[in-house]
Amino acid sequence: WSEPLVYELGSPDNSGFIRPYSDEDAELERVLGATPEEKLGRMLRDRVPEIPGLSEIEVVRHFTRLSQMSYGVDVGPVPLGSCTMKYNPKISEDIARDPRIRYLHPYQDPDTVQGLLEMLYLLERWLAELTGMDRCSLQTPAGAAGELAGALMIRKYFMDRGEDRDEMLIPDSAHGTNPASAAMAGFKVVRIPTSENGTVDMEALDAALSERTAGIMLTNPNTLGIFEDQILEIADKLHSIGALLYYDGANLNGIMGIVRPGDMGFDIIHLNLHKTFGAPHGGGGPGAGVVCARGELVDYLPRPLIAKKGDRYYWDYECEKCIGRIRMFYGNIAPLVKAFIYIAMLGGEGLREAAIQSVINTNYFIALMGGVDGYELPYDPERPRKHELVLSAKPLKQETGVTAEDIAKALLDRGLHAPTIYFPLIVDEALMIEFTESEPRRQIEEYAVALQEIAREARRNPSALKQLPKNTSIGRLDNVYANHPRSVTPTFRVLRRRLQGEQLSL
Amino acid sequence: WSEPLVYELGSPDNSGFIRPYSDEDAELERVLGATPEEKLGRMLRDRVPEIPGLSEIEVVRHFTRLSQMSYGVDVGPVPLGSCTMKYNPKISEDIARDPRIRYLHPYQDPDTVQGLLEMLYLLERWLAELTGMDRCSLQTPAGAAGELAGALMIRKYFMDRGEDRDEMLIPDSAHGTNPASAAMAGFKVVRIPTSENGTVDMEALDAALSERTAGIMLTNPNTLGIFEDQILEIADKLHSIGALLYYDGANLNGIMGIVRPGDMGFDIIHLNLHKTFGAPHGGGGPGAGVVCARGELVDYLPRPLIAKKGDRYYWDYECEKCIGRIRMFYGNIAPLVKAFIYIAMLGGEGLREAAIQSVINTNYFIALMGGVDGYELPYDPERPRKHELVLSAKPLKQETGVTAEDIAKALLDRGLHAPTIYFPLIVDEALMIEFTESEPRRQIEEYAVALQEIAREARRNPSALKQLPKNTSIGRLDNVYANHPRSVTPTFRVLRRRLQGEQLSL
Amino acid sequence: MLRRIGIDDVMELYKDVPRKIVLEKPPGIGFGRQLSEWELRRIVDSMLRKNKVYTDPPPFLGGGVCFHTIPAVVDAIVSRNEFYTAYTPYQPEINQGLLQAFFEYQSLMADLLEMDVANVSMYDWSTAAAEAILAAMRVTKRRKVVVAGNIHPERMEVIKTWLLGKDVNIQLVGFDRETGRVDLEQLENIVDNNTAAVYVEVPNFFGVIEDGVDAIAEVAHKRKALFIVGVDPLSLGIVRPPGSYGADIVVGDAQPLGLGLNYGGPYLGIFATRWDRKLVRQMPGRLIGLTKTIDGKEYGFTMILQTREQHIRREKATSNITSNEALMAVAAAAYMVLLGGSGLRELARSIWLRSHYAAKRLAEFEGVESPLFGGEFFKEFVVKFPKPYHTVHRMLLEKGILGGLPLADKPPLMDDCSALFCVTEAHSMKDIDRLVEAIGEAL
Amino acid sequence: MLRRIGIDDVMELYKDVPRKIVLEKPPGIGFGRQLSEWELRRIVDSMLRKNKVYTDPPPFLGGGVCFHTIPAVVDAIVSRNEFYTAYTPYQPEINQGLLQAFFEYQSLMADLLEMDVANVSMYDWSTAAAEAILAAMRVTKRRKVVVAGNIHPERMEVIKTWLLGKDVNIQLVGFDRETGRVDLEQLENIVDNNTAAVYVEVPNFFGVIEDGVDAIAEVAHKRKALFIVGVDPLSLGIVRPPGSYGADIVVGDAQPLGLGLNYGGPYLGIFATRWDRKLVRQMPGRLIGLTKTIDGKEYGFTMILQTREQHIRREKATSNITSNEALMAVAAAAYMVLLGGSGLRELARSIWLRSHYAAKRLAEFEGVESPLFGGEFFKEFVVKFPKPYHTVHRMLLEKGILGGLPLADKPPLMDDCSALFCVTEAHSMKDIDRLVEAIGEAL
Repeated sequence: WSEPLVYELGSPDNSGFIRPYSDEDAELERVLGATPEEKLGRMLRDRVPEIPGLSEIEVVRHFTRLSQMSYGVDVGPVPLGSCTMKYNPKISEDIARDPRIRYLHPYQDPDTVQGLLEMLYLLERWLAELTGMDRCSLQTPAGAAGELAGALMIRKYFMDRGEDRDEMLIPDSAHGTNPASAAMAGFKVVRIPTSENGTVDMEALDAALSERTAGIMLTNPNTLGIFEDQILEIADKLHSIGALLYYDGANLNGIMGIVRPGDMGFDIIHLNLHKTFGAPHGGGGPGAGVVCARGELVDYLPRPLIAKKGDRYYWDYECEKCIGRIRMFYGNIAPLVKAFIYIAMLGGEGLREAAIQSVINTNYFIALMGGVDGYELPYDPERPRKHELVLSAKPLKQETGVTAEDIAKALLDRGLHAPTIYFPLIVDEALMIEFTESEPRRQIEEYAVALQEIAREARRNPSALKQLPKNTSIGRLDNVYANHPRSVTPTFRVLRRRLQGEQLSL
Repeated sequence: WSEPLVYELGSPDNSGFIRPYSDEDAELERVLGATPEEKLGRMLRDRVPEIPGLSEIEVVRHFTRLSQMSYGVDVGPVPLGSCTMKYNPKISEDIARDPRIRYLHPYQDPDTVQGLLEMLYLLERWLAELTGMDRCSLQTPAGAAGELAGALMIRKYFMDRGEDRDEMLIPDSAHGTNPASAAMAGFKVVRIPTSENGTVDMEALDAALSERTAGIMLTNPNTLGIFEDQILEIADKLHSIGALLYYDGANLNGIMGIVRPGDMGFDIIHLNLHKTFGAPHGGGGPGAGVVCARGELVDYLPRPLIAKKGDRYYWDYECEKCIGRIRMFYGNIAPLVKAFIYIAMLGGEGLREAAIQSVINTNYFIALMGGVDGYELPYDPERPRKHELVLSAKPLKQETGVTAEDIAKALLDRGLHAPTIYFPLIVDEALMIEFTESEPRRQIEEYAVALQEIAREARRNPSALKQLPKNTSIGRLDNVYANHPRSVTPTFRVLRRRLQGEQLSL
Repeated sequence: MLRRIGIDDVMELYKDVPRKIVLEKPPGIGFGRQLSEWELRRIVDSMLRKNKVYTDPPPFLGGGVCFHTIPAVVDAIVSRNEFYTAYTPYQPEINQGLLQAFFEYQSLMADLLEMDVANVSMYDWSTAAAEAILAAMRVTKRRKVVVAGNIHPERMEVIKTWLLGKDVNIQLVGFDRETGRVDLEQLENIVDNNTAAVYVEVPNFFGVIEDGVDAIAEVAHKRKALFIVGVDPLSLGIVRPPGSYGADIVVGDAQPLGLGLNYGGPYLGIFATRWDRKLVRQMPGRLIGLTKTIDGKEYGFTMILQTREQHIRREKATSNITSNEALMAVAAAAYMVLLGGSGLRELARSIWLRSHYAAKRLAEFEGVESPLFGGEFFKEFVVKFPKPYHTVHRMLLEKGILGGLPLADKPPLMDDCSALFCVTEAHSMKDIDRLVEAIGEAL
Repeated sequence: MLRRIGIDDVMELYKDVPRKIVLEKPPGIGFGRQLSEWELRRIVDSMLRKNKVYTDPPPFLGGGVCFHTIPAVVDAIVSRNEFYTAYTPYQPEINQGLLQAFFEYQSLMADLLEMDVANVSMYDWSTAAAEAILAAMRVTKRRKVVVAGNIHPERMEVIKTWLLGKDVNIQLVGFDRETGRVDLEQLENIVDNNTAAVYVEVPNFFGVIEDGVDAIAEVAHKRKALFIVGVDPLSLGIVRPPGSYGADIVVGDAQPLGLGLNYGGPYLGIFATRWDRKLVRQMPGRLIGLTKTIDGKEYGFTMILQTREQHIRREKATSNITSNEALMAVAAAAYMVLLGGSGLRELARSIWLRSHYAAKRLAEFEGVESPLFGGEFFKEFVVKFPKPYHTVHRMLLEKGILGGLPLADKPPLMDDCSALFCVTEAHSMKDIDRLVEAIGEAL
């Protein structure tokens, strides 16, 4: 399996495209008495772009073959922890491609898009109800953008109050986006350690709280899959000193319909519609990151908000205190529509069932892995996990030298996608596994068997494992070469320049 | 690569389907005061069908994996001679899935389907014009059905005239469907040999003509890719004794827009819209076989015919002499729509260009193969071929024992689809190759190189070639086992019965 | 490329075409020039806007084809280009996926019918029925065919067309005007030792389920005639499968299994037989079978029993069929496994309940006979109105409702006050109530 | 499964959730119960019917996003489920196809811009611009930013939001009211040794192509500020690429490259830099690179320079971005290679010709200034009417025409007689003539 680069397949002179009304171009030049070449002057591009052109059949074949060398949940399990790779209903793809959505211009008069606005309005109401928040902004295009929005809201909230709070508390088990987002909003990050039962260390938290504390960013259940059972106490502590709680919604899947972030005491949250609500990940995006708030924080949400007056839906641009816009227009409409469909089809009860099934799947897998040598479940193994679990392969590494990465590659070799590895950072040789409710029992059992067999293989022949994967379209890749200043090659252009003799180093 | 059978994945108790309005069923039973179980009595099925049920994600994964183990023109060249495997435009797939086509009931009032009827009307007019015929019936769902219709038309034509003609002349190079269709219509088949220049042997034709001759079924260019240059003489001979000419349209691709069957003297023709006009083959179907006629034969076409009066389109059921219906309703609408789109996009000039390019591709490949040892071009190698060519691997077989089938398997091993092999029957070790206009030059060259390398490999290690393919999802299959009366297994049900101890032999 | 071929002008490649018939210019077809996709889309859109689509409520129009729902996943699967751009898998090693899908379709269909062998498709129910009769004639070497008079009239026409070239005697059996079922007494009188086959549909054109199938089988088999049964496969979720009452050949259309209406096609002709040497050897169409690799190590799938087929047997083939409706078989397979046996049963129950609800509600109107026939029915049923139906139909259309099929010009009934209604899982009680209300206003 | 876990009741799995916040019943959201696909489709259809789609003629509405045609093949490719159901390819060996497609996007985009490094997407143009400014501040360690006053007003808002948490001084540069171009003199006065970056858009909000880009680059570089340019990538078929006039960072939106309108998203933020250690190391977002297998035998693709990213660097990351618009990058890559360099040029020419034709035709009306600004433009242009535009707009809507974007409430113009029109390859001369005629009637 290998497929040439498009640069090897076509040349800039080729084109597989027929442009519309091409027969009119000559007439237009005549009527205008001018050509762009004449009029653009010094702003005229002097040569055709170096973009190879392919015929339609070549384009189709190229990308069809590339797709066959790719792997998504429609191929097999992708149990990446904290990524919630659930099934993406096909009907959502159909509907999101409806011309009555795709062909709408963002500046169309609201009266001409009432159907879509109604969908977005219902979605916003549903998400608020499901999370116990008052209002949501659909604008944020990804979870991280939601976090940034939330952090900026906290920042502006205290600016407006004249309070100089510049510290954001973040547990050491948190997603990397939390500290990154806090930093982008200008906060100093104060790291809170995890106690040995896998939750926020309350003593450390007490020690960290001060008049500089703006808030805390938490995900609950946390990245160990453990529910922060002292969440109400944490909320009280923060609120009592006037600080706020931000909820990272990446881990909502195991508790939706069972307990609400709003009821836990969170003031601002974001939701990942492409994780929890059935919209696909697209190999990295597009996502949709919806940010919601309670009480006076609503005023700070990015604008516009979807709203309704009488029977009419509209965008509310009112922004006395708001942080402004996080991106242009209203959000990533396609995943928003898919989330609408997902919730519409399941209803509250279906969402709750999905959450419970995802937690059953997690704990069933834990039960299957019980007693499998080489792996351990750190942080209170008796406690049920929620959407995900984190195994440590430290025992196996100590015994055989085989690492979490080697295990990951051995899974790929079996045609199974690896879990998230080396995260959270507080677990050595971490394997962070999330099956979601979609994964059939058979697949979960197969996965447990695979991990067991890999451990057995590691004891028999550890060095062979280091050579995997072999059954994938390509063998294990060289990360040093990939990142070395003198070989790093992010584009064909750089390769071309090197081939032309330039010494390019980064 | 292997994928379990659905029977291994699910059980009849499972279902991935939510039926509509399931909440109403109990109410319906109450209102009706009855259940189907009570009312069906002895016609009640006593147990649930043995159909395994899978969740939606399992269905998607199963068929996605199966698709990845399949090969169509969107994956690479499929140069099956006489199959005209050209590119299928993606826009056709889009449009054919439009609910304004898919959701139409065949018995809807014609006034509510005027748009679709307009399309079909234009298609019919275009096909008639392109072929030089008067009218076409869109009903026939495949080329063979078109042939059957044509043969029955000839039969009925002579029945109505009180002539007892029961012989159909068919060249020995003809597609197998021709004699099969003629036989189904009750004709005796008279085989006409091919002369050494690759066309109908005129002397043999003269000898075969008699008062029992109903007609001749010809494809032109024939299956050697050679144009029957004496076609006008042939037509004269047949017509002069009152017999008819039937044109098998499978090989139209190289001459469309350049010469018309009607002008060659044919009375009835069929067209394969899934070969010549861009509709996909679907792994075997659906096709669309359109049959057209000239002059008084029009009265014999299968009914209804698409027609227009004023601005209104309608189905004309008038059938004084017609053979009746070949199938229910009006034809395979989806491929008909795709053919409409294909012609609409290309226009007459585009079709002609496509024909010319397909012939260039054929002859370019012949030029590339010139002088490649092991293969020869039988029947007047100097003469240009049209849509396809037939190589003989006889020299290679004589030299190395490697057969056309071995060559085919070696091509599969290289990720290339094999040509049609062992057809036409008049060529030993035949490799019948048709690239169509879609195939990029690079692919044609790659194919020639592959054949050359296989010949080289055959000389070096013929027995290794007999073991191919190895790079496919499965190795070479056992045809004897497949067809042996005691092992032949056409369904899982038969396998199940055998596993339960039954001795099933065919 | 021309240089390599050794010519200057492409027309040299056509030098063997008689000059006088070479076209001087390309034919004036299409829209006068090559169109871009956008131009095409706008033209097509302007046409399709003239079509009227009925989804709210869905059509109540019957006639052998009804409005069923199509799971999105079925469409997604048949949109896989490796499937739809493939040819017939003559080379099995490179097309195992397609072959496995076909084998699965054959297997699932066989289990639904409780027959042993099913091919991977005929064009539609009508041509499957015609081919079944032709096969029966080959198997029995007899030239008389007995066909139930209550089958779909278009299928009757198709059978007649396909038998046009054969010396065959087709005899119809009447039906009971009360129940809508085959007249068993008449059948017994017609079937004789020259009879190749008896062909019956379950349900028949009127939606009525023949409950005399055991008796019909006995009559046919007593005379060594074959019993051919046509079925709606979706009905088999609750209705007895033909394999359980002695059918030798089963035909039908799998359109209800996720294929959509498509204004009449493509559909999916079913053809299945018992495990019988002669029947299977005389089967038309393509069969896929399980086999092994030549080294015996792995199982795989390939086309089997090809010696029946036209590309090998030519005029001695069992049929001329080659292109068929294979992709639709993949769709039907996906549909069947999505539902599973239990899902198929529940769905069939739901259709039974809804169609009976509609029939019962319509019977509330004075002068309306609903259903007209007393025989138990599935999905479709005939309603007789106290006035010509076409006026009712037109008033329904004006309200955006596509009503039943007028039977004024449809054999075997030819009654201008009657219509054939179809109610499926797509119809909510509210939809049915809307129909009933609208009919009430039209009466 | 519960037995294996060792529990009787699933709620035991939630025993660590404080009792008092566990919901007693599922939230009352959705439509009250699980819906079948068919029920959902009918509900959705009833909503979407309220949307008004303009295709005949296509919208003339501008504002940074215009109606472009989408080749069907692009949709077919992004509908491949191996692509769209994949996660970020953290495991390269099992996702080489996706990674190669991303690498190709980066390469093609780099060649279109004539920049060396492009990442595999930001959310959209606006956030790319904000992140470019943040990157420039990190690279230069300066806290003043100079932004052209004629950029898209929503992008201006986004930039301000993203800089909210930073101690930064944003200064706007005015524009020439005649040409619509940046006031170079004013720019020269504002840019100083504290300036991190100068941000300019080509074409700007008015569709006008800045032709002073060389001078702007000089001004910026003289003060060691970075020159950030925002572009419409489709314009680069004929307009000079920013790599040719000294841009350090280029941002933009690839929406015109086959992505469709989608009521505002998803689009595809472009982010590219020169080959410069600091610039690349400060780049936000994901980068794919070419590498080899560990045995050195084969080339492959993998994520590179991940140490910039949040999942490794946490609060020290160059950005918090993780999910992006990757699938859209595949679409844009397919679009670019379908057209090829020559196709892109022809398409850009066609858009230039059509938009100029529309501007010229509108100028025929007395009192209409079309285009309002004298600077050469691409695709979009401002038209000033002799009366408030909103009345014209409403009359156009009544005729089924979606006219230009009213600029009454849009900085930087805030003129109630002006509107921003957009004309693309989708508009035939007849479409434009229809617009002109309708406007004539409205004046």
